[in-house]
Amino acid sequence: MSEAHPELGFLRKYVFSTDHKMIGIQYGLTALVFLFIGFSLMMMMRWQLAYPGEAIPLVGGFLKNSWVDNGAMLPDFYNQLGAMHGTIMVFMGIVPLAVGAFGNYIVPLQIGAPDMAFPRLNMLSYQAFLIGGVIMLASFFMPGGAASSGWTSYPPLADIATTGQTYWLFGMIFLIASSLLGGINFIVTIVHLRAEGLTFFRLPFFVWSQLVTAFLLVLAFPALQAAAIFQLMDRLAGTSFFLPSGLVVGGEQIAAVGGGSPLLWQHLFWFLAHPEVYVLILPGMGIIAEVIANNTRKPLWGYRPMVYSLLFLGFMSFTVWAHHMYLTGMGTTMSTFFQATTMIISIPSVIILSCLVISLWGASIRFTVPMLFAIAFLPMFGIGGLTGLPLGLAAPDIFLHDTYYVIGHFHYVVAPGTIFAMFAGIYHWYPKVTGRSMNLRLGYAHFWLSLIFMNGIFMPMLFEGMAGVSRRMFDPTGYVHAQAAHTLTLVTSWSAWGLAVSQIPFIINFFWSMRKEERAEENPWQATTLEWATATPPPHGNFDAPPVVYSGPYEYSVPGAETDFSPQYVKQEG
Amino acid sequence: MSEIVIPYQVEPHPMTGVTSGKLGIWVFLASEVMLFGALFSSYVLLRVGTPAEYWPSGVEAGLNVPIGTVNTIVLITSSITMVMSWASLKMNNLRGFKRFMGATIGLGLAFLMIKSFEYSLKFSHGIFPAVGWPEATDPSVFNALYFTLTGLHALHVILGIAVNVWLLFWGISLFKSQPERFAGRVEISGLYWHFVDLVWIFLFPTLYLL
Amino acid sequence: MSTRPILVVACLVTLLGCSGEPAGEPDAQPEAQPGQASAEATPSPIPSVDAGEKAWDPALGTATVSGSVKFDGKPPRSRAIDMAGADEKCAELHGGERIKPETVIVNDNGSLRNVFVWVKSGIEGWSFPMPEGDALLDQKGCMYEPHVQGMRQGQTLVIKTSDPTAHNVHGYAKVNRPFNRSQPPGASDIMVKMKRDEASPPMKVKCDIHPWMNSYVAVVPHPYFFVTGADGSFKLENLPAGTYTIEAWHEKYKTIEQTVTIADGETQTLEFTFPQKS
Amino acid sequence: MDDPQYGWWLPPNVSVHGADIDAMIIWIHWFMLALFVGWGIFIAYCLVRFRQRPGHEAVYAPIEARFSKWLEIGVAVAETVILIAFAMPVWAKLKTEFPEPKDDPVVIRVVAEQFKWLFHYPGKDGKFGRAGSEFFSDDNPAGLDFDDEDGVDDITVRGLHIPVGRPVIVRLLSKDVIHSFKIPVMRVTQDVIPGMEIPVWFEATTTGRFQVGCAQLCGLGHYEMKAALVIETPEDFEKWLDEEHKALGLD
Repeated sequence: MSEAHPELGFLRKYVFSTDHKMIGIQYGLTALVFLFIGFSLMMMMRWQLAYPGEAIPLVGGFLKNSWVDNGAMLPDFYNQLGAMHGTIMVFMGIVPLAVGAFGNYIVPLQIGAPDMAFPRLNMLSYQAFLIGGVIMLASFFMPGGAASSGWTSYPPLADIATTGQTYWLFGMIFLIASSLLGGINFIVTIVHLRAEGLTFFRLPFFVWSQLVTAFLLVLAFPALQAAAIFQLMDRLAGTSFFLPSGLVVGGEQIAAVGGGSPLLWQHLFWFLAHPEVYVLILPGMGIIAEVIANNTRKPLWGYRPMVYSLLFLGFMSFTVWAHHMYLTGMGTTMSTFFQATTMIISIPSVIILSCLVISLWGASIRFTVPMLFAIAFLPMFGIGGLTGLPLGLAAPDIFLHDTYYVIGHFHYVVAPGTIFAMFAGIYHWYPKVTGRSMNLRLGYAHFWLSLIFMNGIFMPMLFEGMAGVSRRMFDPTGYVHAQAAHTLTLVTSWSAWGLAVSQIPFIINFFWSMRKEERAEENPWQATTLEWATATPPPHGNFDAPPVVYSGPYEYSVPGAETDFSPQYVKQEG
Repeated sequence: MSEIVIPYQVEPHPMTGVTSGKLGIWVFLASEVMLFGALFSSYVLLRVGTPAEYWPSGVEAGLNVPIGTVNTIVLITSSITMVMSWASLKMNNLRGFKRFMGATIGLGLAFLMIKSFEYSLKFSHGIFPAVGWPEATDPSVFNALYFTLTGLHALHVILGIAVNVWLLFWGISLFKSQPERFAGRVEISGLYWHFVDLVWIFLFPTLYLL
Repeated sequence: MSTRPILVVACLVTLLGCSGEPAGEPDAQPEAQPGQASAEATPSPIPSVDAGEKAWDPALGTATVSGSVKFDGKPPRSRAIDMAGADEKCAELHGGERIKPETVIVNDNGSLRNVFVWVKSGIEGWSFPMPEGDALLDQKGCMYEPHVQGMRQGQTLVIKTSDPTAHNVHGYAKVNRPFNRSQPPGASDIMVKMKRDEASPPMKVKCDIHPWMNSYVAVVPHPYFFVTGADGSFKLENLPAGTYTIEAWHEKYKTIEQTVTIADGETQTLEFTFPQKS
Repeated sequence: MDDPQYGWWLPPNVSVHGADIDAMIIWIHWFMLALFVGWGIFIAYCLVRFRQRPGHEAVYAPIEARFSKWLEIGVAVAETVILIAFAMPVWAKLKTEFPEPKDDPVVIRVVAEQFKWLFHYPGKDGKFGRAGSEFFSDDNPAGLDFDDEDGVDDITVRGLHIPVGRPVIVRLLSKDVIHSFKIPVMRVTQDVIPGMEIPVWFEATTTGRFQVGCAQLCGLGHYEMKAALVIETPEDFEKWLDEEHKALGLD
């Protein structure tokens, strides 16, 4: 392994690389760009919501004639933006960033592996992801426009929607394939390629979270695959899996056999989409755990309980899907079951969160930029989790269902939750990837602005939801109660644009630090995990000699040790 | 492929007792189980949701049980030949491997041929995915399910055949250098093939007999 | 990085959208041009003349087919539209009055309104001069005006809204390109160029927001069509001598055809009766 | 017809069962607030007391496990209580205990279509006329069979009129796609699934003019899918029925 590596050509090195680090970087940059796109779509929607029917500034004039009227948004375009914002953020932004980028780059390093178990499969899954993403974006410029039936694509609406929906389905199939391949790769890698001495209970929590995530991907996505196949058949072959008999659209009986069930889609979709929620959050939790352990300079409190909760969480997430469907005419028994499972699944999340919180006790906290994001994650994710409580219960859901409260809830989980975790991860591992450390001041600016605006966006949404304002409305002001809450909408919109501005320091920091002269030290955070055991940036093949692990992942401030951190890969005498 | 060596590609992992490839295919099959599981549960959900008299049995819907049975036998036989080809490879009998692998591919193609014949038969009777069961006033989605499920299964068969063909004509070059590794690949393809076979063994009664 | 070029492009286009029209036919989406409803108003030169077509000579048009459309039977029940419950803005435009759907209107003289009578065959091979101006479809008081109309192939259909509420015009064209576009109050007119003839059945236009709003537009390759009005009569003038199939179409009833042969200068009378006795 | 006050919190509640739901929402939020504040204080305290500074060192294993156990158990218990004591009864009441004929409920058939609501009252004879998807047409949005005598006096309007103090049962149907029948002030939301008829019931406590809305994305006109909700005294309601009856050309 240690013999010299011949220089690879540009294509092999950057485009068709099989090196997990390069693939991780590809995933990362692609995902960041997609995140930015998804965010831009949302900023346009926020304009329409804040100032209904007024011409969109800056971009309005450039938009396609079928999207806008004199620069003012048209309802159909709004629905396209809504559907695509959700799809892009979930399937093309956060998952590739959390799993594809961080997973690919960090996991093999943290387990002391030369690469992923199946490097070429790895490359393939990135390419599938890229193709899927491009199809999704391309659908905007098809005659019928992009998918406009929400990211949940409920039939019959999605069945009778314009061609964009077909592209959405094809895109999804690619993204699903990508996730499946990735998941398989991660499972095998983590199970097989752990360094000598790295037992499961010496794995960093981040690796654990990736393992569980991988299982969720592999086992949950097929359900959506099946659903997508059915919907494609409905749209292309004229079947009616999701179409009951006797549908009348636009005053005409639609030409379909009928006999299908619209609810079938919802069951299949949510069977995927609820585990998907945990796919979104678990890697984030993993990163947060790493950062907190490292910056509190002490072991995570309750590492084992956290791992067990993680496994339990993963398992339970397959049993709660129908709590998205309380109001589809569900009976008492069913709803009771799913309310119970929903309450149960909240326990492990509480355990993990409180373990992270309690880890602060007795620590010596370094307020580094990643740590700031990690600390902010705790209460933000806390809000996200807590607001899930009333939604998880059927009765309050009667009022809150499909209001902005729901949007506030899950955005608190993924935006100030996962996205903050992602930022923490970027700041934390940037020195590992580039060999440079990011600028502090810009980092602080980025953090504080983001924190303020994130809450500025999503806190008002919770109140709007309380006021009963429904989501996915092109122009809610037709409703009296929505007019009363319009001020909140304005706050949200302006905060959203503010959030965009507050990313500028990050972007500058990200690219400018890369060009910096002076290199960061090999182990700038004085961390204990394996990724810091090798050169920076790690060579092809990662480790010159396969590392050996002697201790648990977070051996900080070990009594009697001369430094306050005892790396896994260093043998402690005695 | 770069020259870095990734462990457990040939030798089994002490803990799991299998090579990475085999573990991978097992995980993949697990997700395939979830896929077909989802499809079968959809079948159940749709059937339960439809009044019994509107849901034809396979025969009523004009499915030809004898042909289906023949196909089942063909596929099961192909599974056997698959095992044989792998076994003979293990016994360093390359000719045997080629013969049996060829047979497997042949049987796979035969299966597809019979299936396409069955399809054409239905098309000629004007039965398409989008057509409900004519006897029912409120048609069911039986035909749609039949075509979708069997079609998807056929896709899996095609994929399996493709892999086997590759192994037989191109992959075999690996045999000289690393016989063990090649045998491993054949075994993996075999596992997949048996799964596809198994799926059909569930599909056949569900669609034709129930 | 390898991916950056693609992504930069993707991100740019998504941000700005493409200022031009998407690939495919330029009229894929109905144009909405601010304040130039009569962009097509100038009499356009004779459109796509096939090799076989000879220019029309007005001197030939001397014959006339006229007549009336009777209604025989009991008019189907229908309920007046309660706009107030759905959209106050609509109702106010009618002073709270409820109006009946315009589907079947039987005139006092027992004739049927909104029947589209046209020469279905017998007039091929001519290329007729285009009329001046566009065909107009107005949205007034959450109803379409007119309910049934004919227009010439190649003419532009201009859809305007005079209502203080949002509409969404959905053209269920089967031969031409279907279109679907929202029209908030005060939005610019929607213009759709009708390239192909689509007269039997005519194109249906519906408002997706107000389900009761519907209208029919027949696109005819020649000027010989007529929509029956308050007296149920029709008149197809300036026909050359010949044998023609005259079709009378109504949105609810089975279409009726009659053949007629006329010589120069003569006038023939036809009578159609809905619903057709079978 | 006093115009109710809307704000940044729950809109006024005009239904009998709404009080339970509101109470639940409020209580859960107090519970959430308590947890959140507790956590917040703990975090803040840690951040100050355990900040890195000269002469301060982290402790390898500061506290033993017991502390958090109580927290989790507490949360679990609280959730169970909420679930069993509040959530289930309310839900069961709404989904199973439908008004019986003796409660003299107003029964209304609601047809949802892109993008308006249509309300179908049985009329004076109290019998719904035959109706079905095969009858839907532009001039017959309710899908009435006009040959059925029971249907002659059926009232089909696009605004919802209901009397105070009488239970109302709405039977929800959809012509085309999934809609969601939402009346915020009535604390009612119910998805309308094509191919199913889903009944919901509620009872108004005060008169007033409100709005019915759609809460499930149903296409580009989704935001316009509104209907007027008029809650009247029983007398006014009867008067309204008579007017509609006359409007049909019946005595």
